[in-house]
Amino acid sequence: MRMVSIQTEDFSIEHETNQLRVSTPEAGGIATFTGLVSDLNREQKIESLFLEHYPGMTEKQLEQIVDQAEQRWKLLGTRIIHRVGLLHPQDQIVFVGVSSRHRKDCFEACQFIMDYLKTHATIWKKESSEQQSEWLDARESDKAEEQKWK
Amino acid sequence: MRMVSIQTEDFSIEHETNQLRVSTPEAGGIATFTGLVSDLNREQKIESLFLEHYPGMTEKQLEQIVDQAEQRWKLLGTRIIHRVGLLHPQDQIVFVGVSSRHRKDCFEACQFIMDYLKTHATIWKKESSEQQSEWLDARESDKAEEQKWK
Amino acid sequence: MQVLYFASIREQLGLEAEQIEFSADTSNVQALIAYLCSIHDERWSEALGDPNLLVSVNQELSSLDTGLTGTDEVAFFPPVTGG
Amino acid sequence: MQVLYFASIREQLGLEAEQIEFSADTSNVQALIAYLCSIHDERWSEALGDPNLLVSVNQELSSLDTGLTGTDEVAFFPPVTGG
Repeated sequence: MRMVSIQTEDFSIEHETNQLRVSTPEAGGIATFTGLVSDLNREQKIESLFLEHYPGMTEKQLEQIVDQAEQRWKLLGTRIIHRVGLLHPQDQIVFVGVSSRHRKDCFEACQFIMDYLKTHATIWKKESSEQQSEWLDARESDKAEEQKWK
Repeated sequence: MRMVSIQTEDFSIEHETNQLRVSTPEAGGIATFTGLVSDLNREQKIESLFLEHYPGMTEKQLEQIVDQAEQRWKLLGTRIIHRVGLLHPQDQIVFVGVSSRHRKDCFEACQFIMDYLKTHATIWKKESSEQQSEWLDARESDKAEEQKWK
Repeated sequence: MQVLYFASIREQLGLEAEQIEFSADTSNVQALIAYLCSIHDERWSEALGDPNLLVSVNQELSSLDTGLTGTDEVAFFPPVTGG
Repeated sequence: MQVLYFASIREQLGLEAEQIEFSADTSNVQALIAYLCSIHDERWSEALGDPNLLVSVNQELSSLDTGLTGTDEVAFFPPVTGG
């Protein structure tokens, strides 16, 4: 069971984990990651974040990332939601939830999906502080996170 | 911000992650793990699970595990809930939620806490299937999971 | 001192807790085990002789040579299986 | 073929998408870039000359020598920053 959604609407982590529980009754655990809009970046107070994506390609890439995760770990269910549009500090940006028989598979697959999503999904962030509005640069640390799965 | 609870009542993952969001506004992410009662163990259909614990000692040990996690990673908030009493397949057993600025810290600390909880917290499971009722033995795989953090 | 039994050990002994008078015979964990076996039936020597048995003193994991005093809380239990 | 621009590239060019007639001048990605620079102002040579520029053809990440046909969808964008 998998679900991938790019949406402007907020999501409920309760709803998402319940979907995983109900659809995969043999699961022993669910690992999730929820990304939030931070209130600070490089010492600047963030006022808002605008997220743009490449409709169609992003969904396709996320499906491919789930394919890879399913080849590497024994997974039962995977749900990925990425929000786009205008967001503010503390808003939820991204959700990845993975259910499996064993917690090691859940944890590793969830982290793998987040690391690959960060470096592969065609989504871009523009950050606005009081001073300025600018498109963010890709982070070296995100590339390093991805490399560890090679 | 930390919270440790041993309780018979069920919990809401939405409530727990909201508590982490609200109390740690500088968080960039929240990693969670929810352990569920599986419907199968060693090829037998599970009817129920009874969890017993050592009141006082369990809470103390969980606090010590959080202390260790906070020494190893930069964490903002940690919430641990472990249920005890009579549970049934698909019921939630355990919740670990960790918020941090960076996702790597969240993921690693959440997995570390689960691995240590499995091998250190004074909680015991008695499993009932149609055939029998028996106290579970500690798993070698759980010891191996704990060892990797040494 | 207070002696507690948990999980399979508790079930095996049919006892949750007992109060033991502190004496020279209970000055460390090993001595306490020998004393408990001497005052109870063979279920105690079976349960407390299990090589996987764990023991805590005042809610800290301890070993056979951990010293005891009259106000200690000692607990015997099998390897943990929570999570 | 359909050419799309995203994020900072889109803003820099002030353009989201354009329709380009397929020809010998647009037979691969590198040729298409040269053609786009020739029909537009210097913003194109700046944006499409960025060494970090990424390109996809039919929604698959591609490279400068990826061949093109008249029905392809080509997109130019900066490194991704989602998550």
